[in-house]
Amino acid sequence: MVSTQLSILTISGSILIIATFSVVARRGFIDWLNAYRHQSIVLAGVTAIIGYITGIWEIYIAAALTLIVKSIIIPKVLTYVTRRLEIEFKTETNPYVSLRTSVIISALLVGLSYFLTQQIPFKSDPVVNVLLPVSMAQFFIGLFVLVNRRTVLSQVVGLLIIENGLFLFTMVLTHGVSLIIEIGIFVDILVGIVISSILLFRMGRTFDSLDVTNIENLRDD
Amino acid sequence: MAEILVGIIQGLVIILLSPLITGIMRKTKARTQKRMGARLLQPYYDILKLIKKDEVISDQSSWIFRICPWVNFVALAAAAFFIPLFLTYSPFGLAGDLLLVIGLFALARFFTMLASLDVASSFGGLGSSREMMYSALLEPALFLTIFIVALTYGGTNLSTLVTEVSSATLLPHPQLIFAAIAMFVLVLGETGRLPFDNPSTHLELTMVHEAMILEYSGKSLALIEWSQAIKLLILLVLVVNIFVPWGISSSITIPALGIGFVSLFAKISILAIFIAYFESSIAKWRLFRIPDLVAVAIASSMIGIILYYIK
Amino acid sequence: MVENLSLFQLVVFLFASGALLGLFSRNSRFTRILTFIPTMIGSFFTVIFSVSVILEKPFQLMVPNLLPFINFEIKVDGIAAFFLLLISIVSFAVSLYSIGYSKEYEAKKRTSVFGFLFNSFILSMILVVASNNSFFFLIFWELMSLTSFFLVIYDHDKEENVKSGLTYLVMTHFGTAFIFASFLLGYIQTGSFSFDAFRNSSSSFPLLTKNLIFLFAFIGFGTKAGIVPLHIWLPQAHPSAPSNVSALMSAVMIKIGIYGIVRTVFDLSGFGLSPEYSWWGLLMIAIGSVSAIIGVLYAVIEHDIKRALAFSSIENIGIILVGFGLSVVFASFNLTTLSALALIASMYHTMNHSVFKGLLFMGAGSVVYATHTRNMEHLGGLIKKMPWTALLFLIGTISIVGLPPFNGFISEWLTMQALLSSYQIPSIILQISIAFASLPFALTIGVAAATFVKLFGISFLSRPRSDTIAKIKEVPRSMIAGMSILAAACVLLGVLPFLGISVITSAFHILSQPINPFDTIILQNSFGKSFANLSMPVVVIMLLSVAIAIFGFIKVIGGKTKKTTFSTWDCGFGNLNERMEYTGTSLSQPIRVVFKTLFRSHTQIQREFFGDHKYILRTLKVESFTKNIFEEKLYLPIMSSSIFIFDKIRKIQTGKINAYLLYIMITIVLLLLFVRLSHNV
Amino acid sequence: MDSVFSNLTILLLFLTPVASTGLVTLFRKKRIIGVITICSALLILVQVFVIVSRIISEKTITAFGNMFYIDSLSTIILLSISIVGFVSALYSKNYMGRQYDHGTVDDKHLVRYYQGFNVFLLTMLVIPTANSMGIMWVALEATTLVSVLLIMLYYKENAIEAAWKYLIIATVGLSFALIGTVFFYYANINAGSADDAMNWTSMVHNSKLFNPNLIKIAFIFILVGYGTKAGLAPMHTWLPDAHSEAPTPVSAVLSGVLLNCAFYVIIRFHIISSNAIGPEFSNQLLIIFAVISVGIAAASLYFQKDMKRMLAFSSVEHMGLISLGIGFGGLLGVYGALLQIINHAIAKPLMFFASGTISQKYETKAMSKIKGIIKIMPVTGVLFLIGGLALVGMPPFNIFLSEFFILSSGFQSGQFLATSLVILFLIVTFAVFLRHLIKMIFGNPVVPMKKDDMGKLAIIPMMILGALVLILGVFVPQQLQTLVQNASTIINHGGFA
Repeated sequence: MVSTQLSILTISGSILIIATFSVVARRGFIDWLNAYRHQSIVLAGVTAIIGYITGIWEIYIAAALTLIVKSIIIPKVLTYVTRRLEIEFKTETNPYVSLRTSVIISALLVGLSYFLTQQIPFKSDPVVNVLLPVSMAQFFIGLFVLVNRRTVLSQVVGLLIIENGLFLFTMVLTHGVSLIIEIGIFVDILVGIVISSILLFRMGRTFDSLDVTNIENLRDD
Repeated sequence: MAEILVGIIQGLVIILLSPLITGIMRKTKARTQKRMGARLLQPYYDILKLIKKDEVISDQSSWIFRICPWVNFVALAAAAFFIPLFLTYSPFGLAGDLLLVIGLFALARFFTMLASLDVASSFGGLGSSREMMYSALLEPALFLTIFIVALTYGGTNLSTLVTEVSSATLLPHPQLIFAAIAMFVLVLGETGRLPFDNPSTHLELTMVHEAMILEYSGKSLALIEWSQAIKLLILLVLVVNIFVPWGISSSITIPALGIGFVSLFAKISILAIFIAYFESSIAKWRLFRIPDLVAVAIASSMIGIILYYIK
Repeated sequence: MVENLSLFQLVVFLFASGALLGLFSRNSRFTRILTFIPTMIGSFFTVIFSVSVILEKPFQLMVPNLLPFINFEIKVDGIAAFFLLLISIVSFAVSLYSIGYSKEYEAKKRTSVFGFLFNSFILSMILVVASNNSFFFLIFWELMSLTSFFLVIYDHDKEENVKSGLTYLVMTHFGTAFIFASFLLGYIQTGSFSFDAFRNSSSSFPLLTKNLIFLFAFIGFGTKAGIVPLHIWLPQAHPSAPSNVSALMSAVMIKIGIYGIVRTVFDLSGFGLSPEYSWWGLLMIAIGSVSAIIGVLYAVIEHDIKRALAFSSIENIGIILVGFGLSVVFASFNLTTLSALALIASMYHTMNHSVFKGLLFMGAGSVVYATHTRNMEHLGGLIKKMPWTALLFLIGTISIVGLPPFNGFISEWLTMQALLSSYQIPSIILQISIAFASLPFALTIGVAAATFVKLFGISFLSRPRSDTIAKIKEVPRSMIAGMSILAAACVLLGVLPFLGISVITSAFHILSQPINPFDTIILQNSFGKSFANLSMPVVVIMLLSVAIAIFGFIKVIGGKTKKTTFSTWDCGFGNLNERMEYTGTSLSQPIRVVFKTLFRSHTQIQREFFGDHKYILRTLKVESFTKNIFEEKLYLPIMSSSIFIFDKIRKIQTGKINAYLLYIMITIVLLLLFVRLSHNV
Repeated sequence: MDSVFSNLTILLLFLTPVASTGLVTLFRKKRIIGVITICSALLILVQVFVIVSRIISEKTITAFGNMFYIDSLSTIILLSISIVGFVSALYSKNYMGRQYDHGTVDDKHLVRYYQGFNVFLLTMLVIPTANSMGIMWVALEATTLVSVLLIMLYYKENAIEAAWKYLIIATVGLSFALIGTVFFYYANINAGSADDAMNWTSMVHNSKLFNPNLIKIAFIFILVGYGTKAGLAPMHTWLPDAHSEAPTPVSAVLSGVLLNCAFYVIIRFHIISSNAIGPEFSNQLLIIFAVISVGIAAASLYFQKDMKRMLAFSSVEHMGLISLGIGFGGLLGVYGALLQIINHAIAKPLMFFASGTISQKYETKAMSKIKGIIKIMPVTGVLFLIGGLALVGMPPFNIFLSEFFILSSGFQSGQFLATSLVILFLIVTFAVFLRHLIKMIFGNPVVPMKKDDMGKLAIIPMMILGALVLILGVFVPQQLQTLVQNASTIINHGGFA
């Protein structure tokens, strides 16, 4: 392994985390979407690098798919849906935890990811070594976004971040599982996004708002 | 054969002698109250008179009311046959023991309580209600007392019991003192004496037994009165023969039996007079103070039990 | 053996057909016959079956491979056969009774459903007793609970019936959990679910396991039997059920709880001739005494006939347990003769209670059938309208109070003798504590008399307390016949205790003492003299001869006299009416006052005056309440605290998706941290 | 093993629902599409019976290389899928017909419903037959998506809410599951496996070589992930919403089978993890989650107002019990858990069907407004009661048997605390659940109604299930015994019978 490759990996990992943070730290939906798009492009890049390092050609396909699906199709779908809705959804007004605290918590989550992944034997694979905690961090931050945010749209974004983390994780650890499964995962996620878009759409129609408080009727207290 | 004969005689003696004891008690009470009082044999005359009289029966009553006096008499008179009187044993003792005697008492009382409810008067209910409480509360005291006596003398079989008593030395058992205290309370309670009940009152505030038999007349009343007298005598005999057994005969010979009879009669008369005096010296207690008295009986029999085991 | 097998199959077949036949018939009169006649025949054959098992040898049957790990096993030994006998005698009488009784429900409900449940109930009781495998035991046990539950809520139009049924079901399930736990403890020792395995290797169980098994079984079966403080279902369920069902439940079903306890003790070789087991007996004596006294004290203040009877069942279960506990204590100190005495006493009482409680519940059922009320304050004077019912009820009453010469006396006598014999136990503490246990026991007997004086006196005697009573009729003949069977048994078991004792001795393989019916029951004291003895036939002959003698005496001396009927003495005021009678509540008032801590009774008086007058009352309304301290101090706090917890836990489901996701996040982070940290260590 | 016949078996199994979906799309007629679905479900059932008989004799079936692998364990799941699928299809005809008559759904909805139903069946069938853990994941995620579509069929407010929660939570859960799966895959690669490293057979084969630390983390991810989908507390929160808002036949499938499918995957990983690091770790985790699930379900039942929601909580409880049985381990525990899978799959749909019919009749799901069912709908009432009694573990119904085994194994394995707690919770469940049930079934209806059992087609599926509930309580057929026995051996002996 060349040290430049290693440093490229490290840098790209950092960029990924920063991109993730930018989702946490912002209020507007369009901002998130852009942040997500950037993150996905970085992700595609990282994937390609991994492909280059490992020399497995399938990873290039995955990188290309990422680029197309995540940085183009999914943002398009979401923009389309939100435009059709014509309601006030643009900003997340009232997260449970303030943005400042969120950033701090996210930082803690990054630390946690590093802490937790130490136990995993890496067989001194630098790709895994560098990027596994990053993917986990992304994962946890995505989860945190989901927990923290009060609009349905931002939850979708949280889900997307988790998914990116997941993708990176898979790539890093296994350099892509078999192609059928990979495609299956992609299709699942795509369909998932489509369905959630439909739901978003319906919700907007039904409640005239995308606030989660509208969907708190089914409860036991 | 002679045994059985003596046994039958013992039972008959109790049955026949019982009105006399009642007479003695009444006379004593009259005297303590500075009255002449009726003759000693007056209870016999009363019974004979009542037997010959016509009866008035409540139109509300059923056959329970009618059979009650008979059940009373049969149960109590039958109980008399199990009691060793002047002989230390009774041949009928093989068929039943002290618990059976208590059971027969309970049978009689049970029917009396039912009969008093049968006539639909409030007196009956009142008497029955109070009697219910008394009998319920006296039961544990009674059983614990029996417990002590039975343990001390080896059985509830009255013959065994009295035989053992008669051969034992004078009160070697401290527990018996406590049993005697309890037994005294029990006799008062079971026979409806003061302070439990006043047998000569007809005031609804104080009656218990009289309230229950208020509707009876004629033959029925005679039977009831008589059986009450039998019950009283049985209890007195038990007290005497268990706690002060001197003079009782242990063999079937005429002199021994004679001594036994005379001493028994003397003891019983003294006891009866004592009870009558006691009654005269106190007033009837308020109904809900009675449990305190019963509690004394229970407590003393409990102490008796502890003393028996921890000697 | 072959006959027994075919008898057993026949019995099962008969009950099953009784259950199913009715469902095919549309005509309700026909349905009644179709359902109850097979029950009667089935019960009859069960009597024969159990007698033949008692006299000959145990019956065994096994069907393998129905279920994984578990065989369907049936074994009827003497103990089981004894209880089968009780079941079958009572159910014979009750099903005869039901032919008439179920007319009551015909208009409203389908008798066929009733018949189905009724037959399944009896069959499941028979199979519980016959089971020899813990799994099938539990199946039939719960089936028994379930069918009886449905029978309790058979009249489910009344909400209170459903409620009491539910209490019953939940309590009995609670009990089942303990029974299950005790079986499982046996299972982990033996690796088998078969009772045979438990029996064969129970002597090698560790003592702790044995103690736990006993304790769990006692709690579990005790719940069914109705021991205090697990009894609360009993006074609710029994009154709600149709009376023929209450008769079965009270007379037989709760005895199966006793069966379970007896079975456990026997199987665990609880008669282990070692003082280690004495606490089993002591526990039973203590709980038994408490149950007896609590049961009877609540019975005496009760004005619902069936509730009073239900409380009295608790009392009698207490008495049975005292006897059985004594038996275990005696056995643990190697006093085998006394142990046998106490065992006979408790089993005799079990048998007696089946008989007279069945009779009394049927009697109460007849009252309800005729008057449509269970409240004795509305009854009165029934003895004139329903002479037969009254007579039979009276027999039951005298028996249950334990008066000679009826059967209750025998078993109470035996139990008392067992208590008295406790002086032979070589331990002063035990001697004294058992002696003191006789205190509540005796009080129970005393209060029981009061209870039944009240029950019989208020309902059957004196003047009717409401107008509806005036028009009632005696119940149908089949009902009278059903009651008569058990009444006859009451008398028979009282006059000839030999009968009952020899059944028990041969069922439990105890050396029999009385060999012929006129033998005296003799107990000996420690120095070989007669401690106590009883010969009921002689007593009865004596009673009869005294009766004849006094009758003759009165006739001869008194001559012919006249009887005049006149109204009751009214102190000259006239117009004595039913409102002046003593009510049931006032009858038991003294006892209620004496034991007031237990009832927490309080009285509310509302006065209404004439205008401004402070002294002239227009109306006076007195209401008196009693409470059940067990419900109030034990069950309500448990209920309310668990509802409090439920309330906290349901808050988990906030409806907020953020919260839900947070739970997941916390879970995974905690688990990961846990693994991570435990890795470093 | 890998014969043409096996390939055909699998192919046919998948083709049936695919064809059925196609036909539904093609015909779009209300009358026909229901029948088509019933036929296809029946066909699947028949095929599964064929598979069962083959599995009993051959133990395993492999098809298309190593892509598909069926052993006794998967057959149990297949069996429950096909039975519940069939009765649900049967029930759908009546239920959706009534909804249609009532005007709740129109033709378009119906077509979408039946398409969804068939696809749903297909995705579920893939899970137990797949050998690759990745495919299992994909299929499970697909079930989420399809069922979300089915839940939001009518676009009612509550349905949308439930669907959203379900979608988000299940997706998050499954992403954990994917992480776990990939960890296992990674472990397998590190253990030297090549291109079939995602296959379960290969994982089991190499499991002894797996790195223990990795496996611990991986199993946590698997358990939390798939546990979310399987409804283990505290990840169960979506379940009451989704199961109560779905159309009743779908609720039945969701509760009766889908949870089992998710749990099936957990069992698969449990086997591997037990091989790799010994069973204690995963057993303990399973027991902890089980106790929490049973406890929370028991407590939550008390305040329920909605009939189907109550049933959903009961599902949480039963998944807890299954997990408990597997966690206790030993022949008895595993056997009990597997039986419980089947039994629950039979009893729960029965309850859902009955409650569906009842709520159609009473036009409400609120339990306080439902009274006297037994008077209005005697047959349904009795079946509802049987199902309810079965669910609370009352003998002689089937769930009692499996609970008996599970709790027995708890004592046997020395887990006294957990077992006692669960017994306590079960008593609470019993009391609380029956209280609701009995209040509904007995008594007098609030408003007088005509006596009506809502048609034969509503009754027949319930009758089938009711009969099974009763029979399996006292008699387990020899074939089923063998099947469950073999499956238990697979779990207890590291993967191979």
